Amino acid sequence: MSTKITITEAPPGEEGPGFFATSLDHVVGLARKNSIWPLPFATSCCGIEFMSTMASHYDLARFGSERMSFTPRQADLLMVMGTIAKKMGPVLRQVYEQMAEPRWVIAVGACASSGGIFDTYSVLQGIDRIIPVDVYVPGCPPRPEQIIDGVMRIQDLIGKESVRRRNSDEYKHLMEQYMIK
Amino acid sequence: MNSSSIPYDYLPIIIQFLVALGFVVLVLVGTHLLGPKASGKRHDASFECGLDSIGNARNPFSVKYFMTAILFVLFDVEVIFLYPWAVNFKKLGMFGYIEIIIFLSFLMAGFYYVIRKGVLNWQQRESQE
Amino acid sequence: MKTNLEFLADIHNPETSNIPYSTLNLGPTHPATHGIFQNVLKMDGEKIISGEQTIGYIHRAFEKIAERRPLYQITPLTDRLNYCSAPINNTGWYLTTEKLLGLKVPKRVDYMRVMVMELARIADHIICNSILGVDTGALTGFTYVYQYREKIYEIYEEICGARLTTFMGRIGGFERDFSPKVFALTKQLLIDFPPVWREFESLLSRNRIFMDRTINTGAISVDRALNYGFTGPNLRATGIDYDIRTAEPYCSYEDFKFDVPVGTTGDTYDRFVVRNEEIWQSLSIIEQAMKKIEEMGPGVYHADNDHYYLPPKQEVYKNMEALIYHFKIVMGEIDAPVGEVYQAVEGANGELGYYLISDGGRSPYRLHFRRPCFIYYQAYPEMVQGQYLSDAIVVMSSLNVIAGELDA
Amino acid sequence: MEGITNHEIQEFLQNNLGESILSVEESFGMLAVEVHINHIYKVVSYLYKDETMKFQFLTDLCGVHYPDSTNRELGVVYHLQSMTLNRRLKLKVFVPVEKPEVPTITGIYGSANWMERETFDFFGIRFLGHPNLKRILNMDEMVDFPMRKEFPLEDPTRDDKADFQFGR
Repeated sequence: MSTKITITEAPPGEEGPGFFATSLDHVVGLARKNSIWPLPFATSCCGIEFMSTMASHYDLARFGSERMSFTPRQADLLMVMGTIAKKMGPVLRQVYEQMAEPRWVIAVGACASSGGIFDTYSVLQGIDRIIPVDVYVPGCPPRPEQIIDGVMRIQDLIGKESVRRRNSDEYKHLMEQYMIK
Repeated sequence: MNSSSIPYDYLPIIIQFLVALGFVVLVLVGTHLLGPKASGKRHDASFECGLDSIGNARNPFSVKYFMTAILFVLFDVEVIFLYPWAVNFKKLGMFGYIEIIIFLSFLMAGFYYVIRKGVLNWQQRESQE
Repeated sequence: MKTNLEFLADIHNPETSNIPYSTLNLGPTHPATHGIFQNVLKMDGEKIISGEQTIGYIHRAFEKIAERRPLYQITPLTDRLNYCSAPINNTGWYLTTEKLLGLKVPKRVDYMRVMVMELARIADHIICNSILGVDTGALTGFTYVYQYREKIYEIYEEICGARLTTFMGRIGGFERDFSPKVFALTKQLLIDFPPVWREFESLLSRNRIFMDRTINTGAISVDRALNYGFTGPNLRATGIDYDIRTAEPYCSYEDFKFDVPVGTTGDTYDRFVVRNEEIWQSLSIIEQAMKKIEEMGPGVYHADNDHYYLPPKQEVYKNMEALIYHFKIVMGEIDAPVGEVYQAVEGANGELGYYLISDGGRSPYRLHFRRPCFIYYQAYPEMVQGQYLSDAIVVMSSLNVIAGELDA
Repeated sequence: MEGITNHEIQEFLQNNLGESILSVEESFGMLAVEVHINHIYKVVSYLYKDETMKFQFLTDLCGVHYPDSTNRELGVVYHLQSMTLNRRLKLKVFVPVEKPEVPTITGIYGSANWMERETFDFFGIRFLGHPNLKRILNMDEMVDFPMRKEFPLEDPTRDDKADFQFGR
């Protein structure tokens, strides 16, 4: 077993005997980061690799994502895994819009990121055409380690995100681009 | 002087109560202020596995659901009545035992009526198509 | 004024009671559908009156892509048909092309292919049966047994480097010989897996709750199953012992001794038990295949056909023909002979057939995949009629419908 | 394997259904029989009911498009199978592309329902008498038939592979 274990360092803040003070963003970010509830939008082969990620060998639950929520209501992270056909586009968009803010999206696999090897008339060439995506995980299908790496990238994003980002006009502009009210 | 009516003896309990109440209020108000809001026509629509829901959800549903629920409440409350008896059934002795037997027999009669009436099983209405 | 009795009587005959049927949408994104297809169920309270399906939510036009690719580039498509058991699809495609080319594959390659296919069958049945357990509430079975699918992934990685969509082997054999680690890992699997699987079976097979949930739910009779084109474990659960490995032995399956498990009533419990028994048969086939390969010792692992099998790299540097063949194969300039071939393979959930029409060009003129779950999933509304909603979930999970194969 | 040989099937077809058989050839151990369009239902049901042949299992049904064979452009291929006698048979029917109509066999085989819908979805061959003939795999709003040879494969909205990217 490798003895190099990195302990995540505490966010910057004042240290004193018996207390620790830091900015609200960091505290809220720390809390959100380690309790992401994923919505596994698993459509095909990447879904089976996600089952390996959730199973006991790779165990995504170590990262705080124990509970998979199949409804968009109690989901923070939409993991789109597998090919999204054009027939599936409106369904994916509806599920994304019904998620509660703050919400993040991972496009797992080549098909979700860019249509992958299926450049055909019936496949949506990448889900960023219909919903904003935060992290792309390459691979066809990506190994469970890659999916976990994608979740860790999302955790970094969430840790550093400011509490006011969803009200900022830059985020509103992004939403207008996707016509999401 | 151990008159127990001086109010300050209850101070810890009041503080404890306030802390609990304060926590609840703080969390509710804090998340309401901190958390971003997303609302919109499609966001507030009911989740229908990704599709738009058709028709409204308020049309009448089979009475069997209601029957099952009410009967559950009834027999659950009956079990609650058993708790005080169960706690000191040794002290109550034979008197308590007979009382419970009478109480239970009334409810069992009701249960027998429900079973014979066939309210609980769904089988009766065979599918027509 | 209605007496109490008449009021209750009204409930039980629909003509008088004006309660409409409620419709429930078991929609595309639903945890119970293990894939994305939609069932709109018309229900009277809890009982299902009728169902109507919509599929095609990940239709990726495999057959259109296949018309533009040289033969060996179609294997990645076949991986993604039934992605729970990709090696079976790959080998089925190689058998089709070898039949078209009239390529004679050495015995040793056949045994290696049989070993790989049976591993894939075990992996697929592990997923199907453990998810059936999850759907009836037994989550521990899944997390416990899924570990052995990881072990099978390790064997795949040792053979071809990929875990799930394997692209295993080549037209005419394998890319390289099985390394001793493959045999070591497989032997280890044959030692570790049986007790675990026996424990999993004992967890569910005689479990009161599981039996109540699955016995005579979604039963289908023999002639209805045949009429709906059932093949594979679902057909064998109804009592017919049709298995392509015995009916039309391919890949020298006739040298192996195994029997075909058969159910009686064709309900969910029978499908579960037939798949369990098939795992035991596959384990014994793997054992026989390993013994046969070891007796033959290290030897040839591919048929020598220059037009379709890449020459070894050292040869390509040295002599001219190997370089030309290497170039032509990689650029896909080899023309396939004219002809029409239908080759069926016993996939994990049914007869997986490849109907290949070649007009002499480099890519097939028309390639049609006979996808078993596309064909037998039509029977789902009829199997579920009159049952409860909870039975509908269990029936769908026991049918092992894979979305990739459904909407190829 | 025991059971009937291709030769016996050929004979049986000649003397029982002679007039509706246009041509018979054998490839890779399986007979391919071309059937006249108006007799397809008769042939399939005859084979289904017949005791000696017992072709009672529809393995597969798919469409084929031959754009350059005049008024035989669209074909439908039926794979039948007799499980008891372990023998396979392939029936073919060809229709012109202007009038792509083939009688449905869902009456005999329930499994033909979706396969015919898929063939309609891909090739536009209308199956007369099909209970619910509409698209099954593609979007319902799709107008033309994707598996025909002239239909492009690539997704039109994608421009990263367009010619101007490569200076053409």
